[in-house]
Amino acid sequence: MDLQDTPAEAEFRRGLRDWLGKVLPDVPSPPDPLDWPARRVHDTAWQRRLYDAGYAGVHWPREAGGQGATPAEYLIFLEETERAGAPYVGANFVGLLHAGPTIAAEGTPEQRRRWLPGILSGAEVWCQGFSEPGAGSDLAALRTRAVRDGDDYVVTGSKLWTSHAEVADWCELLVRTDATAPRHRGISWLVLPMDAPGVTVRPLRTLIGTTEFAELFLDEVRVPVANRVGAENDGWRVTMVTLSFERGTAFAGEVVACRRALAELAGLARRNGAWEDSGLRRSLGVLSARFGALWRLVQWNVSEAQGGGVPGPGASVFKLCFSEARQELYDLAAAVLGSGALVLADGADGADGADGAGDDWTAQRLQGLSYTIAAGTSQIQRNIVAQRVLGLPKPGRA
Amino acid sequence: MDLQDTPAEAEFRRGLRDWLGKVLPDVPSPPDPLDWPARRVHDTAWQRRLYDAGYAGVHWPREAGGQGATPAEYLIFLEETERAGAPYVGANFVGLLHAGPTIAAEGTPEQRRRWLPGILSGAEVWCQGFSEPGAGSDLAALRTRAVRDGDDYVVTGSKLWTSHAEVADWCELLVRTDATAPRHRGISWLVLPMDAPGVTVRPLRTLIGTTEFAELFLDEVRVPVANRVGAENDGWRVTMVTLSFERGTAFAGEVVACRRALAELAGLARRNGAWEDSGLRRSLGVLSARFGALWRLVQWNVSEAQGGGVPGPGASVFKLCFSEARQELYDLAAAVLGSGALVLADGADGADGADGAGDDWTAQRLQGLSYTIAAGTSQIQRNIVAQRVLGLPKPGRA
Amino acid sequence: MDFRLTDDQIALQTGLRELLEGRFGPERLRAAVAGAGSGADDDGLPLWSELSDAGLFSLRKPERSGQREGGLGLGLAEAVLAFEEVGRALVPGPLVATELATVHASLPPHRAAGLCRRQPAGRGPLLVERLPALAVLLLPDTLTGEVRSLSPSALRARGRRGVDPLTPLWEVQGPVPDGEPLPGVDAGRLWAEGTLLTAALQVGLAGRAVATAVGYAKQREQFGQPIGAFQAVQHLCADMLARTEPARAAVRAAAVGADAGVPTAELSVEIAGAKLLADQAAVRGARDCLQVHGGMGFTWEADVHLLLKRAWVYEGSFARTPESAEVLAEGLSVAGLGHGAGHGVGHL
Amino acid sequence: MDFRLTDDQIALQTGLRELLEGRFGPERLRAAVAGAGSGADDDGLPLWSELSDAGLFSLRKPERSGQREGGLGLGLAEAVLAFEEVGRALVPGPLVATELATVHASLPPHRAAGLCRRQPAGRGPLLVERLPALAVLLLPDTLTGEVRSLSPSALRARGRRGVDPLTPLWEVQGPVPDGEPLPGVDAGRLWAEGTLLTAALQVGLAGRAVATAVGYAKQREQFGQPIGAFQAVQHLCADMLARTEPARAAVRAAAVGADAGVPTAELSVEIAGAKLLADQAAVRGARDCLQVHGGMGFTWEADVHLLLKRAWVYEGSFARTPESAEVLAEGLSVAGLGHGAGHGVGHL
Repeated sequence: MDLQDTPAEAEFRRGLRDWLGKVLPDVPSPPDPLDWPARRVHDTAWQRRLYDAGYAGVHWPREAGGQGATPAEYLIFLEETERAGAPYVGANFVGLLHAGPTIAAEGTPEQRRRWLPGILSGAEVWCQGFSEPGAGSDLAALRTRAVRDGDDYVVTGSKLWTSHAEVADWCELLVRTDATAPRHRGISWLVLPMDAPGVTVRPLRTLIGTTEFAELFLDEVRVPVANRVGAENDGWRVTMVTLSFERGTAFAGEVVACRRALAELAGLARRNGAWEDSGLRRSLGVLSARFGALWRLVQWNVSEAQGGGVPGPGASVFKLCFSEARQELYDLAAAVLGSGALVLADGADGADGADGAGDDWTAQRLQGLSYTIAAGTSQIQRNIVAQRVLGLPKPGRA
Repeated sequence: MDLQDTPAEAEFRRGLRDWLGKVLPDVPSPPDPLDWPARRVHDTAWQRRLYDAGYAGVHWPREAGGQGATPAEYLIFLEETERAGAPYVGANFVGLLHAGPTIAAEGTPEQRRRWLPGILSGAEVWCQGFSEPGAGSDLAALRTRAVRDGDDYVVTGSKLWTSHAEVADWCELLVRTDATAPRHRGISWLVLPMDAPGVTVRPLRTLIGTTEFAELFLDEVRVPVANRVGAENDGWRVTMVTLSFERGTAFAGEVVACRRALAELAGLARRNGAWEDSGLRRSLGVLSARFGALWRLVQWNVSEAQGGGVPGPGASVFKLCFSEARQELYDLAAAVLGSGALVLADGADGADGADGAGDDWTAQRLQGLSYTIAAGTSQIQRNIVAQRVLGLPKPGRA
Repeated sequence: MDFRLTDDQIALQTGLRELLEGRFGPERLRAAVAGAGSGADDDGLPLWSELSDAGLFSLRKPERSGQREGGLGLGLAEAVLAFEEVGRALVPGPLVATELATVHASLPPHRAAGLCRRQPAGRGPLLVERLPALAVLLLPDTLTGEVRSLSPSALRARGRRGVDPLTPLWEVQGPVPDGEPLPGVDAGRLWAEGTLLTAALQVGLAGRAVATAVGYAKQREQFGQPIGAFQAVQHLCADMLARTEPARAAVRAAAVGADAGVPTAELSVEIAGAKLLADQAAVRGARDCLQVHGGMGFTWEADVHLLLKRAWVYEGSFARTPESAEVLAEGLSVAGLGHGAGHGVGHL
Repeated sequence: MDFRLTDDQIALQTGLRELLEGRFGPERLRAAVAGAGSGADDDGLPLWSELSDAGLFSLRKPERSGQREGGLGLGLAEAVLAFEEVGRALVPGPLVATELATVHASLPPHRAAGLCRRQPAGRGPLLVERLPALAVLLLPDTLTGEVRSLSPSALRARGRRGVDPLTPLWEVQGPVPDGEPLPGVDAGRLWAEGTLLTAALQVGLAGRAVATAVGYAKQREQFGQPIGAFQAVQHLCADMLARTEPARAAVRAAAVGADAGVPTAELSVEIAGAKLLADQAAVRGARDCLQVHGGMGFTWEADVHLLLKRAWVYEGSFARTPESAEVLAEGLSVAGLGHGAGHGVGHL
């Protein structure tokens, strides 16, 4: 057990820190969250800077155009960029963390040449078309239909929770290509050009009041068969393969962000007197223990992944704990803020100067409600832990 | 909505209080909990006093020898006896609260004449033979077999969690009389004489270290067919009928006891300084709110039962909340006691004089662990609330 | 003792529920949300005249035959039943302050009132709901026991974006003027009644959260069966109910006790318990309702978020959890508790 | 960074686990419980010589070739792995104090030591585990930083019935004599190490609770299927694991940090977090394990109660939750936390 950087890791960290220190002062402040074109420009410009500096696709294999870094180095990348306050991956999320790795692993050489460079350089933006109104936790229930017609699939259906759809060039799309096969066996993985006729994007307003996601309506959209990654009806496996790319790093940056937020909250509590409430103060302490342990769990999972093994106690244990801790953090923030928890920050940039409102704790609290739902509800995570990690039997037919 | 006594209720309360004030000073202190014969004597002597004073079977119908009191009056009985520190129903529990009401409702005139007077006067003690090693939450899985042979059943099997078995005269016994029928339809309800040949009682030691319960082994025990209450194979319904006799009063006295314990704990915390810890102090306050509300829930359930309706939000909601609140009460006691929570009181009577040990909070904490398990686990209670109260569908065959 | 509703109480409850289902159903609710923040409706008070005419605010006012200002002469028991219903319907507005001002400060029909208590530094901004729409502002001082009334125009305040779209908030800036004394009104009593009525709103809201979650769980299918058939969802719903019903019993019992003249010390403990439990039932219930809805609960259209946001608002209105817990703790050490069944059980 | 165990660490872990499975399996455990309280074994220390010979107490002692008193020269990282195993095996005895006395006070092999810190009034009686069996008692004073040693016979104490049958307790009566100074030993460091080793015991115990619950849930059938097929039971077990593994990571990381010379302020925060999480994982895990066992868990024979009772004992040993939470809260306001990723993440 060793938690210190190896010489190579220390070198990587030093280089990255130096570079961040140099470039971050020049990075423009983030645009209005409702201005989608501006957000695309901002996010892809940052990706371009990473690309030019040799930090694009840190964790991608070299043969896919990435840096071939170890999981531990990628963790250092996530940690240092978050600590330094570098822009979030934003509009490049799906391309860099999901669609790209999938194409790198399962695509043909031609598909890799066509799509990977655009993702790495920030030239092209991707979105994800997986969930459907009737297929949430039960993704394999998806019904968007793709019917072969010559060299094309004709795709009809609708998708939900498609982030950055308004400004995406491409969509990684799961479709049903065989309606008669068992649920998991009739699915294919396609690359949908977002400008194809028949694609309609409708912004989806969340409880935060903003439109971070969209609905996608597909009405007889023609997608070339050449855009299928992996074999026909093998899309479920293709999707699952991609998840292994995370190698224990999912939400790692967010743990760093939560620890910073917790320290800020403690400062706020000291200033406004809430610190005198021993119950509240100790709750902050307990949460500090939990986020500290979650960071250690990340390091453990990453170490196991680096060694080629199963990632430590597993991504599901981590996701379960992290989601709840993050929600509690912002519930605790509400207790510290008192009546300030009932208002949102005034400015569009989330800053109105007053202590405890400038960082918009309330908006973060609302945002946090999605953590026990998105990317597998906590109920689903517990099923996975119980059945796959602990080996308990699947529910039967009693 | 009226929470005040009616004139009749007030009169009943006054009479009961006066009587308790007169007789309680003469009641001997409770015997060593391990001395079973002494416990039987103590408990049945108290029942005899109630009987002589006209308080035996307060809630039983008059035609069964009871007092025919309303549920509200029975609630007053439970409240006042608990407040006054009267002896617990103890060894008379099964007879008075379960077997007796069953016989009163489902027995023949002869069966009622044979068994009810002995229960009311304290002359005879009953125990319950329902649960089995393989039939706990799933009681209908019971396998103790009764085979008809002339005018007898020949009974073989084993039972668990039989309280007061060491000193009981009779046992209300559930047996399987038809192994081929659907689970719930092959069960019969028998009265087993505990002195019958083939009955073996083995004390069962609990985690408290005492033997409050026993295992019952039945080896070809002959039970007269005349001892069957209700029709053959109709025992499941007979058992369920009895539960309706509670009419919202189950655990009512225990809520009163918990409120007293909580007040004592607050006093203890004030004396030992734990009160200065605002988190602990407020937790005591929150628990006070919960027990207060539970008492109101009892009143609600009893009122609905009295009106002939379904008992309020239901016994399962109450049981769920009460079990958890009682466990939290004694966990909180441990926090107040500090290292005192790691020792048990010295004397057999649970008193060693020192503050915070004399009442044996630790033993009560251990005892409380059974509350989310016995009489239907909290998991089963939630199933019942979800399916029977809220109408959610039974789990299917996905 | 008979804790069941009387026939009159049932009639009041069902009458109001039917009125609200007709006048403030899902579409009207959505329209109100859509209008909020646009400026159009910020000063308006949805449903105010109907509720005023239906007697919601004057339930507890003494009857005065033939006069328009007369009330129904009912008690807090009836008031909490009515407030459960408006809470369930998610009716917005300064409902509680308006009721208090109608009963204690002769607020005329169809008008709205606000309430504002100075709070210790560091407990966040001093916020008033729908300030421009108010006819009067009540200022209870629970230390001196005095209540004062103030014209809202005398306050300097700026509009804030409230977390609940139907609860627009104004932040008071600078000192609060003294206002005029309201003789004969006790600040402690006013605060206690407001706390209890807010608890009733929460209980109604918590009940709606249970019903909404259960309704969705019966209809939404995943993995080939309604999600309500999964034990995890069943247990979430069961726990929601198991928090709501004790809170409901506590709220109603406190109201009955108040009407029966239970002593102030005992009553304030009962009301603190009712509010604390109602807040927990509503906030956690709304959270769990959202969880049962999964992704759908995270959408603006699904209304589920309105439950949670409103529950947060009520949680922050009148006595909050830490304050209530202290009152309850203090109540545990009232003289006489050491022996006997103790406080609260006694009032029978 | 490589947080995985080294081959040597794996060998240490599996070796000790196998030793304990052989020497302190279910039957030996039950025999020890049966013997306890009978007077026969109260002064005895089950397995003490074997554990001493296996090097449990001298793991961290410097090597001294050819001498009987030499240790293995390993670090806290190895010690916490070993203590996870003895915690898992439910080995009784003053394990932590004996380790500390072996490392810091030259306690000879096969002997046992106790530890006793004066506590504030009102926190309950001053208890010492297995007092008559101890060779020495360490008295750390975390205010002055001084550690003193005392002969157990100098204490006036009376036996108490401990809640854990395998942790017999003596209550100190009257003042604690001063004892002899132990030069060169820092009380804060001793307390921190003891806290961390106790946390390791809890993590081992929590892991056993998960395994025991899962094992029972796979085998026990009700309603026609193993109870482990019910989502309610599955989720109980999943949450048990989800509390245990972060605690395990925290304990091991703190030990690694201590070996790597992390500064005291940072280390004490890490250790406080490790103990707090390990206590929660063990106590709640043992509770949930009992719940999974249903009625069987309530029997003396089922051993499940031993997990819970021991978890309570460890929870009360060295830093308790309120103390740890305060240390953690204080750590949140250490200078430099306002900007950057903050404390603890930094030590990479």
